[in-house]
Amino acid sequence: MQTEHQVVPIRTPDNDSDGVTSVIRPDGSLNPETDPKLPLETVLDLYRSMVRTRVIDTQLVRLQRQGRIGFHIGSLGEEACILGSAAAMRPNDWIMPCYREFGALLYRGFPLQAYLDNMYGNADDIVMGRQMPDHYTGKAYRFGSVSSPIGTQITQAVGIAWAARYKGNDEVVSVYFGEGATSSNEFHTGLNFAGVMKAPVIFLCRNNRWAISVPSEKQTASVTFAEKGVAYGIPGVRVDGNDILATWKVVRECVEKSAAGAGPFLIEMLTYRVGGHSTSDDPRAYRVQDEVEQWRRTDPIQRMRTHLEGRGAWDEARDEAYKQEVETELKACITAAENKPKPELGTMFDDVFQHRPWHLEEQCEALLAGPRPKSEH
Amino acid sequence: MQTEHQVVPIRTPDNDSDGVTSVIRPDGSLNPETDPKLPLETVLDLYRSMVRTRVIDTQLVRLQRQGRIGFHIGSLGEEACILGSAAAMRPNDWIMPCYREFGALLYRGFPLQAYLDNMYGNADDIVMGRQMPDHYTGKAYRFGSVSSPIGTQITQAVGIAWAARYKGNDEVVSVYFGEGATSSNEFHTGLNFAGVMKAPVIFLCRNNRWAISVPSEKQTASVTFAEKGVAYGIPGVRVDGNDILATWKVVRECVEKSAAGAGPFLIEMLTYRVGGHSTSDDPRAYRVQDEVEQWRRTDPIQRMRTHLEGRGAWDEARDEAYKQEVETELKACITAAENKPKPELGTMFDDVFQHRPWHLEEQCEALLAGPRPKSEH
Amino acid sequence: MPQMNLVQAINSALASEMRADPDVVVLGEDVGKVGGVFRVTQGLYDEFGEDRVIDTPLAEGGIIGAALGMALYGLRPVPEIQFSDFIFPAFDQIVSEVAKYRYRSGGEYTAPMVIRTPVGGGIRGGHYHSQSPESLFIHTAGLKVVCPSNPYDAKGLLLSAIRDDDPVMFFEPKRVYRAVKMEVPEEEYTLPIGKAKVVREGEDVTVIAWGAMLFEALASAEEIGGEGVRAEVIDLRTLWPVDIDTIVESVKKTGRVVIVHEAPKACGFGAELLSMVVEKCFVHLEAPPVRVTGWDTPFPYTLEMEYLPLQHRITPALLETARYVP
Amino acid sequence: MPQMNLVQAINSALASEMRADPDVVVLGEDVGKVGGVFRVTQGLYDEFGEDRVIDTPLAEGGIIGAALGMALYGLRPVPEIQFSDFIFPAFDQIVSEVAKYRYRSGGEYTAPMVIRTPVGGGIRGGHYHSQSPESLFIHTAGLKVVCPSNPYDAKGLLLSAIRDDDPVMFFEPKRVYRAVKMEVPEEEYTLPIGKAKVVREGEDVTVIAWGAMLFEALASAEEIGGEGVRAEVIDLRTLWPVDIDTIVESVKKTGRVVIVHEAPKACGFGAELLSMVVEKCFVHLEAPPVRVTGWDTPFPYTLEMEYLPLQHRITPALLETARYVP
Ligand SMILES: Cc1ncc(C[n+]2csc(CCOP(=O)(O)OP(=O)(O)O)c2C)c(N)n1
Ligand SMILES: Cc1ncc(C[n+]2csc(CCOP(=O)(O)OP(=O)(O)O)c2C)c(N)n1
Ligand SMILES: [Mg+2]
Ligand SMILES: [Mg+2]
Repeated sequence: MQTEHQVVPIRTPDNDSDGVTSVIRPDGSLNPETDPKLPLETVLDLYRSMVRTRVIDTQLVRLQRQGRIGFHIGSLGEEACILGSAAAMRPNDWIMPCYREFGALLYRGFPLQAYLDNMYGNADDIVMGRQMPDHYTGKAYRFGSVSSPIGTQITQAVGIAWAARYKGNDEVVSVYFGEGATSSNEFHTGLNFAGVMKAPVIFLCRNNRWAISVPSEKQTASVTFAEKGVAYGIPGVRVDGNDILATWKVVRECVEKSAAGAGPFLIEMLTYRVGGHSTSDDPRAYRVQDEVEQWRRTDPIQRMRTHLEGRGAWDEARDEAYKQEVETELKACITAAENKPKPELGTMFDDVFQHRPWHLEEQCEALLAGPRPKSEH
Repeated sequence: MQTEHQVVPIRTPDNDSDGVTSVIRPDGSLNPETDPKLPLETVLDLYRSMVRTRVIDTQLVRLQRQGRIGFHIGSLGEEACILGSAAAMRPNDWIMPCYREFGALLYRGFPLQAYLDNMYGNADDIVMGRQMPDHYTGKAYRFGSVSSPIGTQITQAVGIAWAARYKGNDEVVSVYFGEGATSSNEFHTGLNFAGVMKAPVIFLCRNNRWAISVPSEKQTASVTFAEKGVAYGIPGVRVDGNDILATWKVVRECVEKSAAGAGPFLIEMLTYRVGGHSTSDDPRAYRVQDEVEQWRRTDPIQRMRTHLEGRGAWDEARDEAYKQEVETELKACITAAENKPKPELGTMFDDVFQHRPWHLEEQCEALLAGPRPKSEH
Repeated sequence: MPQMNLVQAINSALASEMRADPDVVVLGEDVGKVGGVFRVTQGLYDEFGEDRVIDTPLAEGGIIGAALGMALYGLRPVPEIQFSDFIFPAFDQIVSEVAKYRYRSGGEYTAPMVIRTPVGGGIRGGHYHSQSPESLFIHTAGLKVVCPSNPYDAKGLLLSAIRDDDPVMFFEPKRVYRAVKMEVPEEEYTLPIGKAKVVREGEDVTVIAWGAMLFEALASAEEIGGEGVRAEVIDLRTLWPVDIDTIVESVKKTGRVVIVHEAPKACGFGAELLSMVVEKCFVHLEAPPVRVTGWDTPFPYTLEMEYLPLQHRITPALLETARYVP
Repeated sequence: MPQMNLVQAINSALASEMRADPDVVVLGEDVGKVGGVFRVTQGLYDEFGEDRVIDTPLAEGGIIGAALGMALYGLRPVPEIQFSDFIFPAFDQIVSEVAKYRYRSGGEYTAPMVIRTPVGGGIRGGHYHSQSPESLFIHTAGLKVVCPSNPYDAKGLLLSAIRDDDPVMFFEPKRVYRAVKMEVPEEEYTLPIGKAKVVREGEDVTVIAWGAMLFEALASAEEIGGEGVRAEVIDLRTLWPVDIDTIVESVKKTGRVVIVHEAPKACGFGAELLSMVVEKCFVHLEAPPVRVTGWDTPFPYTLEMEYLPLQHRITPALLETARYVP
């Protein structure tokens, strides 16, 4: 007997049909069957969060090009799946990030200044300039620490969820990763452990079609990423990740079920990485512009705006004003971040352990005694 | 949308129905629909290979209890799935072992004396006493080197298969592992790579229900192990692994398809580890005897014998004679193995690299210069 | 006071801390129902249930990754890796995540956990049931590394390790799991991490060892005592951060030092110890420091007693070092 | 003769060997169409096709495991790990399998492969794009470890490594990927693995370095030349098996040695080098050997120039060592 599985071809929101939940139609109207029927203020809030994220993303790329920050890894085109899923998590739920989810962190209330300080790795940086830009953390916001190695957050999320349930707390954990990360050891182990432990984890796979230069069809021979859940007894769900209302709805449903004891869910959010992998990458070397253009037509912000304008709830003037507001706030944060000093030298030796052992004391003294390096870089 | 998959409950050959191929019926007759219709001499050969394996297994456990060998990890009850699959591989095909497949190696013609020398780790041991017992190798038999770390052979098998195809050779690679190993990093990566590369690999999962003390239902929440193929676009097949004819048939079909370009297959062979995990383990500490007894009733050797006797092709006298033959051969090998010296001291420093570098020359000289240890162990 | 071997002392530490602190959980392969392949967790499953003594699927990366999640949440997991040779599927989680989580989150998160794992050779384990990978973890900033040699130390150090807010690698010398019995209090007590112990005093030469090799070093010290050479024996107990004061004090006294470990020589912890001794005691050294270690080969099966740095190899090294004249 | 930087020289070595030997294949993440994130494999995909330049899924364990299978079959794979910081998911395959396959199969099988991977800091890479894990592999018996500092050596050593019947870790100092251009023959040539190079002669103090730090050591040597101190600079090139003769000869001459590396100090390769120097040159040492290394912390971002053992830290160490009076 061959194990059978439903074949669901990868779809763009353009050719969406069964199997991939979406809400916002091309004309901006909502599919009443899937519409989560959020209050208008919430819908506006979701929209603004995407706009804010994009304004920041755009500015950070510019700063990197100008040599003012070292690096940025952004979410251009992926705002809906990131913000929609983040918004669908309840306040007590946890978010374990990959590296493109600064929008989710800000959505949870993390101060923009703190984010900028992290981008500059200055003395006020929450991680004291120890990590690269975009490697933030936000424990107060129930948000994990960004790590570069692919996939490691996935098993950790399972442990957090297990611990929360063990302590009797009604908390669900969501964990982000790209479709490339489904090939990692930790994806396999994380989903397998979650399945066995019935841990309340929402596995959020941002299928943005690319892992740096590797297209998703070279990543795996499975037809979809959602169906990988079968291997772990975990339901796999596919959603139009460029549709923030659909993402919100699907994620929230899974969160509620998971909180009620249904165990983990794997959600494949179909989206597209419109920009380069990071500021270090030029995607023209490996993909055709046509593909990018096709996806630009399903731009998550434009889709939502079409909807809101159709409802009479938004217009060009309001859009401009809002962007202006974000830009002003952002500029102030950038200026402040740029004027802050570097972290103090001695901080390099803190937090390796709770208390500095003798060898780090010794090394710290040696460093402080100088001499100083000739160049900053 | 929830990805759907067929639910196939784990079955024993007792309650076998659709989804799990079997051939030999309880009364010893063959199911004509699945019978591979092998020539009688081949069927007898398969039967004898199982008997031989069991005689050896039984004797090795005894030797370990007597303190004459250090360790044995056997195949009691799993003979059909090991021998049936090994026999189904074509001569040019490769076998990458787990650690219970000495029967497969002997089936390929590896001398029994060489196997015993490995069990004793003596001077004639093919691996020069470097590895534990049951960590044999057989390149001349297109058989890989046994390793203790779980799962590592799986990705290697994919590389071998890829290389063979790259060189234009019609060779398929089979790789054995337990159902516990499906949780390993290497299972995931191996199947994913094989799926993407369309490598001619037959993944042979011996589902013997236990990973030391951990039952298969604590290993994963998937309903079957075969369905894990879905995650990699690899067809998953289930076979009654206590039925050597069924195993032969299913494996051979997959080998032929794979050789013809169909890519990899995952075969779940349903069987049962009747003995302890190894001579170091006492399973009474974690499982009930009832379960063992239930499985003993489907003993692969007895089933085959019932069939052969029904055909008039075998009887008690022939059985005794054959066992006697194996035992005689075995005893001679044991005596010979026990009388061989230990490997020479200097061999410890060979094969770390092709040529001994200076530091190993230095260390070897130091070792040879003595002194010698007080105790052998 | 009850007599306990190493297995029983560790078991006693786990049980007493699990009774005292509901945040302590144990997880790993076969740690539950059967109580571990070495029976170190025996009885815990029955006493604390399957929620606190978790039989996991066969994936070390999952064991450590899940344990890290639990630690981030505030629990104090004690994952077991069945043999330290099988720690490598979890290596990424340990060196990239566990070791760095506190640092990289600016101290927001902590990763308190004790990774227990049997270590060392001499049990006919061949390549993959014998290795001593401690130096890989010492090289990784952010991990404490402990290796007790006897039951009393094991219990006291394990309790300290579980209460420590930093991750601790807890290596258990399996060759002496049942070799030594000694009095170990039923009740809880702690021994400080980072403190070595001079287990034998001597003026002529210092020998530094830990784990199973401590007993070999002691035997050699006794042996050469007969020849009038007085060896001082240090049981490191904590490998990292190492108790440099005890080492320096001893070497300044003896001027001579022999370092013993099972792991291969190249880049083993002996290299670090030797280097530190040279850096801190150069003018006091009356003989070149010597390393007696496993060879730079994989760990062999039949010839394992020829591989290990046992008494027969330590004794001549001690004598030579003690009698060295430049 | 064409001028090449390190990237171009490595690319040239790969291309020329792939032309000469159809058994050489390249595999890794992003090595194909885009030619690697550092463009080291640029053009190979176009010239040799996707069967020999394989863009793999995102799994380092799969890259190395598959490469090992290819090697067992008789190919000569050259897997790339995108950053050496990401080698840890493949650690089990490397240390348990690649390193031991020849040994544990009694020499039946061999595992010839070159694991190429960029190493080192100074490119604003933070924790995970900066590390130097060489000592972990040196500690593992069965691996050769190479780290060239310049384009000429890189090409010659890479060609030797590919033809070597043993597995070779080939660490590429990414900070100097494009820093130095020099004449590199278009045609193939090899340099022996296991041979260091004295790149500057001197009588007063020896400095041992490799990779990107070689240039810092050289700069310091020049700097102190002005103060009348003559430093001898050794570029190790092969880290393991290390060229002990060159080291011993130099240290016997100078009696003083400074070892430089980026990796953390504790159990770094410097500890092994220092130990070997002490073991082999004890009576010749006129000053304690000194290590100038990365600190025992994770690799930082903003302060990375304060972390690295650059010229500003090597110079005073050299002066102090050269002028040391007991
Ligand atoms: C273990 C590991 N290997 C390689 C890398 C280098 N790398 C960084 S991001 C990336 C691609 C990730 O793709 P995907 O998971 O799809 O996430 P996306 O960037 O598309 O959001 C790679 C290969 C890494 N960070 N970690
Ligand atoms: C990486 C690793 N972890 C743990 C072990 C210890 N161990 C040896 S066999 C085994 C169970 C394997 O179960 P399974 O894969 O089902 O194979 P079976 O023994 O049942 O044939 C375990 C946990 C190991 N050898 N390697
Ligand atoms: Mg992606
Ligand atoms: Mg099993």
